[in-house]
Amino acid sequence: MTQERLIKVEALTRVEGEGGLFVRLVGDRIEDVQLTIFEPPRLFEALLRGRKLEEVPDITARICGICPVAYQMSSVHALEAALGIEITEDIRRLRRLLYCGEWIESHALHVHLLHAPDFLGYDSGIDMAKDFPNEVNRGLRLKKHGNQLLEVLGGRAIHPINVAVGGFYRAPRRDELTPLIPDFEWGLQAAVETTRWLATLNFPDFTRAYDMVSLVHPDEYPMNEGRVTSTTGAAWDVRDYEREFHEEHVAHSTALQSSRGERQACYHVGPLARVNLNRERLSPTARRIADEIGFETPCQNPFRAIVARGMEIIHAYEEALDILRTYRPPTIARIKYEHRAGEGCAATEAPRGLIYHRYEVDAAGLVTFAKIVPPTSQNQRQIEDDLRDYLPRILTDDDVATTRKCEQLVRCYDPCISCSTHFLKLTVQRDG
Amino acid sequence: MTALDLLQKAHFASKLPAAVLERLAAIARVVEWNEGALIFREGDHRDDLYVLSSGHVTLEVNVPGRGLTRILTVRSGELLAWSALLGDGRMTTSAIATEPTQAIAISGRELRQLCEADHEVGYHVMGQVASALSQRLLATRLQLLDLFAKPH
Amino acid sequence: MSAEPKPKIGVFKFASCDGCQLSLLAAEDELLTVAGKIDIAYFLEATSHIDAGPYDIALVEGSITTPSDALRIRDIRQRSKYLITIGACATAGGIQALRNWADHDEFVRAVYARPEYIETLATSTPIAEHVPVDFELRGCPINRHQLVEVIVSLVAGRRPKTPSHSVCLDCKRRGTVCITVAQGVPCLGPVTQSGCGAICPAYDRGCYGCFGPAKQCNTGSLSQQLLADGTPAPELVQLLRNYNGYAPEFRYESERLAGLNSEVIS
Amino acid sequence: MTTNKTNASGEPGGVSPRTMSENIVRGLTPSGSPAGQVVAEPWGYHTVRIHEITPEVADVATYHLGFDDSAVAVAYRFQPGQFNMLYLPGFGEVPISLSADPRSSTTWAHTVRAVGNVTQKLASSKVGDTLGLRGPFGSGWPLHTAEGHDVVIVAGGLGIAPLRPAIYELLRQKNRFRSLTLLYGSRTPETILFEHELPEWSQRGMTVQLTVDRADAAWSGSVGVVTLLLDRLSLNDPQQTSVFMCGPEVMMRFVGKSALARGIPESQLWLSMERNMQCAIGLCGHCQLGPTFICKDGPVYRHDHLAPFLNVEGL
Amino acid sequence: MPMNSTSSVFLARSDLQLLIDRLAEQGFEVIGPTISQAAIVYDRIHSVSELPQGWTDRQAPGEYRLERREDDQLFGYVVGPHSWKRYLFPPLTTLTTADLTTNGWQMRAADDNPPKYAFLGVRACELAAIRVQDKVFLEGAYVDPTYQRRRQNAFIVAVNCTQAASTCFCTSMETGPRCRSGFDLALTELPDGFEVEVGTPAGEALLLQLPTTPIAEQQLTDAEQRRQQAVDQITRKMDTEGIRDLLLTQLNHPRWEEVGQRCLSCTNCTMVCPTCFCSSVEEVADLEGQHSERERRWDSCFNLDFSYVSGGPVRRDIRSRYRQWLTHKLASWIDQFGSSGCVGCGRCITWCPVGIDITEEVAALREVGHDNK
Repeated sequence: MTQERLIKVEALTRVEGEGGLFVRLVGDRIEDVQLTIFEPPRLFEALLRGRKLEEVPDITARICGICPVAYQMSSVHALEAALGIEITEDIRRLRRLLYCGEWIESHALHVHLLHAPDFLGYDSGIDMAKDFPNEVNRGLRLKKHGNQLLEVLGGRAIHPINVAVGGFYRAPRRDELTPLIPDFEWGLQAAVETTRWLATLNFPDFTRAYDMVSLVHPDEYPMNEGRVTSTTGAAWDVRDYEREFHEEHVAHSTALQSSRGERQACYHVGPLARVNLNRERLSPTARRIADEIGFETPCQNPFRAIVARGMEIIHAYEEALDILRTYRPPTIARIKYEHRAGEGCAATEAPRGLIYHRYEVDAAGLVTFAKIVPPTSQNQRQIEDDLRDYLPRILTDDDVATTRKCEQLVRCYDPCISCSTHFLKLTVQRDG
Repeated sequence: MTALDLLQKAHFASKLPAAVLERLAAIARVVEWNEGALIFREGDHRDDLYVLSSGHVTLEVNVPGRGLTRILTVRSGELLAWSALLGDGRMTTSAIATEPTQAIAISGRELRQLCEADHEVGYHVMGQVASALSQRLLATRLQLLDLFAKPH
Repeated sequence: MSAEPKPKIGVFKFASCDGCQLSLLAAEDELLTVAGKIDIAYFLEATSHIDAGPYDIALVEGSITTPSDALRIRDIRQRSKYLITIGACATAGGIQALRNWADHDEFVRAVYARPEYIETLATSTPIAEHVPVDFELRGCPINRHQLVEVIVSLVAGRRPKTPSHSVCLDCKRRGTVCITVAQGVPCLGPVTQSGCGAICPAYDRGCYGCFGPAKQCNTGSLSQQLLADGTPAPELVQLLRNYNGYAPEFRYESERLAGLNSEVIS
Repeated sequence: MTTNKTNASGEPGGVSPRTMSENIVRGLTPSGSPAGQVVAEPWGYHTVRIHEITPEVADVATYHLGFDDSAVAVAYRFQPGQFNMLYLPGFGEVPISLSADPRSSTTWAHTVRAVGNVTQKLASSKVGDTLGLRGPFGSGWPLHTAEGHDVVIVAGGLGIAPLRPAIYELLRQKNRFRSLTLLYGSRTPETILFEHELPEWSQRGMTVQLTVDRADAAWSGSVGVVTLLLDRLSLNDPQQTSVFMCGPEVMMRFVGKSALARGIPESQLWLSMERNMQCAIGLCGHCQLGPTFICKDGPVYRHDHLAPFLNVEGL
Repeated sequence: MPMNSTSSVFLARSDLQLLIDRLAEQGFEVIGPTISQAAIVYDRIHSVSELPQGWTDRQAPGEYRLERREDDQLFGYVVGPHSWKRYLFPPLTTLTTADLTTNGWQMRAADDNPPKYAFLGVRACELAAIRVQDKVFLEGAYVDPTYQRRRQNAFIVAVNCTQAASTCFCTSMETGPRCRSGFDLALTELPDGFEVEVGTPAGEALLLQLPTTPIAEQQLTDAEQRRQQAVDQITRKMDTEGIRDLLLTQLNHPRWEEVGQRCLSCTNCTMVCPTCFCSSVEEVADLEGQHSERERRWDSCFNLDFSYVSGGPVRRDIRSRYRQWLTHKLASWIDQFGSSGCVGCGRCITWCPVGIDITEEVAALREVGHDNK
């Protein structure tokens, strides 16, 4: 008789937010894989209704303490679309600069403190620091730079206060930004070192035929805009996002799960998708290092996402330096606008991947509808699918070892569970 | 010394007119207790009230769970067992002489009669009792405030 | 080096964004030093090492929004010597406490296609409404320097101290011009507790109360003034009802204003 | 050279009547010079070392501090009633009265109750540990104003600590005063400070009366608040009586009332106040009471100078 | 030593930059009025172009607005949210440092090498405020070294007001609007330049380096008229007759309760006040317990914790804290420092978010027992 066997990770660690993993096996056959998310729902889409649209970037930032800028950027672009606001090039550059800060901060944290310990056999980055003091200290310094940039430009690193619909409440003075340049010059070199080091890690031999999705912009590495593009070659205008990508509510999760197309297939968003789709638009140094370490694209090994993150840190530093060096405070920090009823959507690239927002606002400037699709919900089904494929290859009788390996795979996606619990159903429920 | 002599010296009686003092002395007598003597027990019925002329009396209350707790000491010149005059004669504390103690004892019943019969006397006596009690009330309040307790 | 056992610290999360516990990892300069003074016994976001306690210090982030969390916090309390709540969710219910004034079932229906999968309470409440709390660290998010100060204080055997005065004092210390007086922008600074560094007015916007009510704040007088200056009551209600909206001083005033408003309308 | 601590008139160097009278005038004229040793650099700390710790009662201990710098040690003087700022780096600073003989030469006693961060840290310190000290600050007890008088000292709780140097000085100069009485109230018999010294003080001619607020049957002494002791005290001549008091503010308020009711002139009542003190030099504003800063104009005040402000709530 | 105005000279507007340049050459850091955050603030300046040319300030209780002037005056405003105290008595000062050595804790005064400040545009009420703080920090039993180091090198270029704000009441406090002493140089702005008066030898020495010309009679008259215009515009009054005794005997006046209902206890009045000097000293320690600093920060008697003693705060309600501030400023200050703590600049009125007006409160307190029912 075949024994049923359960592998449970009660609480996934070194990820943002709280979730678990549940695998049911009968013999060697995998019956069920669930990425369970028990993060309590916070009902953001509901509580946004009736709020002033100016509050949206502040409120949505609170969805996630680790990538608040992604929420702020997506929401302001979506609202600007609804209000018909055209931002200036200056504001656009400052927004990219802010996003650079978040990418550096978020990637540096993930790479050094959350994921590298998996490859090197530690419980935490803090434990790892005993044997890898240079790497961890370098990572902390990189992370600090990201935070410093967020603090100068955003007012603070977590839940920045300077992001406004139409631009910024106040553009930083030159003397506030330029002192960052020496640190960023150091950081660019440090990020190169980090990436070289990451490339030496021991990656499990595991590749899949992913459908990877990210924004693609003809002139730049994607952050705030672009067409939603798949490695299959398909591409959509952001306004068509909801026609292609769907969400569904499953019992084991307080997050909604996304899927693509009529087949309801899973897909993969994040740094690996971005690098695969935009390699030639990485900054020169990032491209050079990619070549140097022999990073081949398309890369279909999820474990190598950590290297993609390294390259994105380099890119963010290099782009930030470019903006910092040439910075002149814009004459207009915030575009003036009138309230009007409307609808708008936008997608940007959070550190963890594509994030989509759509809002409806009324003539009084109040939000009447909000839909937010963060990256982790889009990856959730892909993660389960990966596990189904990966488990048979690593399965032994040692449950502890098995779960560790499963967790390592889950962490490749840097899942942000706090983010993933704010999904909106597809049809609007409105009273009256 | 006679009760009158002693009364004249007592702080309690210091403001009473001579005529009133004499009326009081007429119903007073001198009593004495040895060190350690139980003068009365909490809950006892007593008719006498006392003005201490020498010595030292400690008032105690039985606090369940904490045992006998000393709440006040009464010294010469001060009033003891005022319940005999104002209350129903039931003692609210126990009183123990902690040294050889002498007092002027006045029958509460007779004193009440005297006060009723002669409002002049009553006015003066009650004034003094009220003054003594207000001082004791204030002291009690300060005690309740627990001024020397460790602040938090 | 003394061989004294290091205090065991657990970091726990309830309904929240992770930002406050992230503040510990965001204290890059201090992280490894602090980590050297303590035994991180439970901190899911940072380490796979899990120690079931008991803990000397529990740092609790997030508000109570589900029946199971209401039980879990009691369990953590029992296993912890010193329980500190960190952040507006834990100290005041957080932004999700907006549901406390709404039709909760309707909220859930609005967000989830299958509300029957969702088990939540109708309210989001601060930790202190469920268990005794030894120290509250305010902020949305908390200030990482204050967090380090609290941890280091406890390890060193001092009572942590955080200032309770208004944001205005910090604005003046840093030389920021009052945005309400000079520009007529509504600002909660006069009634909001210091701790953020008075950043919003320095970025040309009004304070929106991330650190909750200052000690003995006079919310009623401020809203009278803002009303008189032309801020409509519904806007004031929303200004008060955000990340610390359920903190008593803000809650009572927003409810008073909401009452005024409905009287005006009817 | 122990002789140079007594000047030709037999007065201790730091407490000559002249200095003290200046000090009293200064009570309301802030332009006067600070009492006792002038502190040149108000933020200048001296390193002091704990030479000895005397546990007194629960949570209270006396720390005998000596200066590391011998020149400072020789020069240091204080007046009974003055205080020092004790600084424990990393924890903060607290004002603590000097609590032993002003003519001591090697160590300086501070009797401290562990209640806050700094004092609790001090309570866990050991002999040999160092801390910072600046001082002395504030006004002292103007003992010379009581010459020829019956001197009554009223102390409540820890309030006896700043009075103790005065007691030493009074006993030393006993002949200058008609009589010396100490009325000392404590919370319980267990919290009576300096209990072992009381018999000696009695023996040297001071009438010592103790009372406690609460006691069990093992206590045969007086029970009741310290104001009752003053109410009962028989006074030779109220006009020739001086009172020095220190204790909780409420206690002093009622001691003052009682003394006035007994006919003691208000100008002969002295009290030592407590407020939040941070700079100790009248520049931070924390310890203001009415028109005075307690750190600089006090802590010792003549009763009538403060009386209008003692009865106003929240001043 | 103040000199009389007959010795005044004329400095052309186009030469004002030279004044700034000479000061800079002598090693001064020039602090002057400039526009920032919708107000005229005091900040480091290098050039006349940074001055608020053609701007003025309209002030009322709880309200301040920058407005365009019809002319291009450089000093055509009154006073803003900053006062010079932020330079003489900085909001944050490290007083001492402590290091744990093998020989125990060693403390020393923190390094403090402040720049030499030159203040440009100091008004009469502000000169008075500096005099008040001099008394507090320099003339008492103890000298504050931080203030002293900054004050003794400061060079003061005063500017006479030619207009007043609705919140001004310096005439009641006898502190202005005319600058009479306490400056090195004093300017009165004319359409094409300045009447310059000399206050000290240092001022005179500087003036000798500038291309001044003798002043014409008409210019003197014009300057006087402009100064008189400021006097005429002051409408707000505070009756200071017997104010010390009045306030210290009205400690239980019902008005305290009433103003306590309005006061936000937010500390703004004390922070903008050019004479308020309260501070807290806090401990800033490193994580290793090896190094620690005593840091002084501006504080305010409006904070609940300000009066904290073991057991709790002494001033437990806003009423008592407002009373503390007002009675100190206007009454007990006189006992302590021999003058009022108020110079009539009106900042506390303008910058109170709910517009509490100190002159109105004093007037109400004069109505003894107006509401003793």
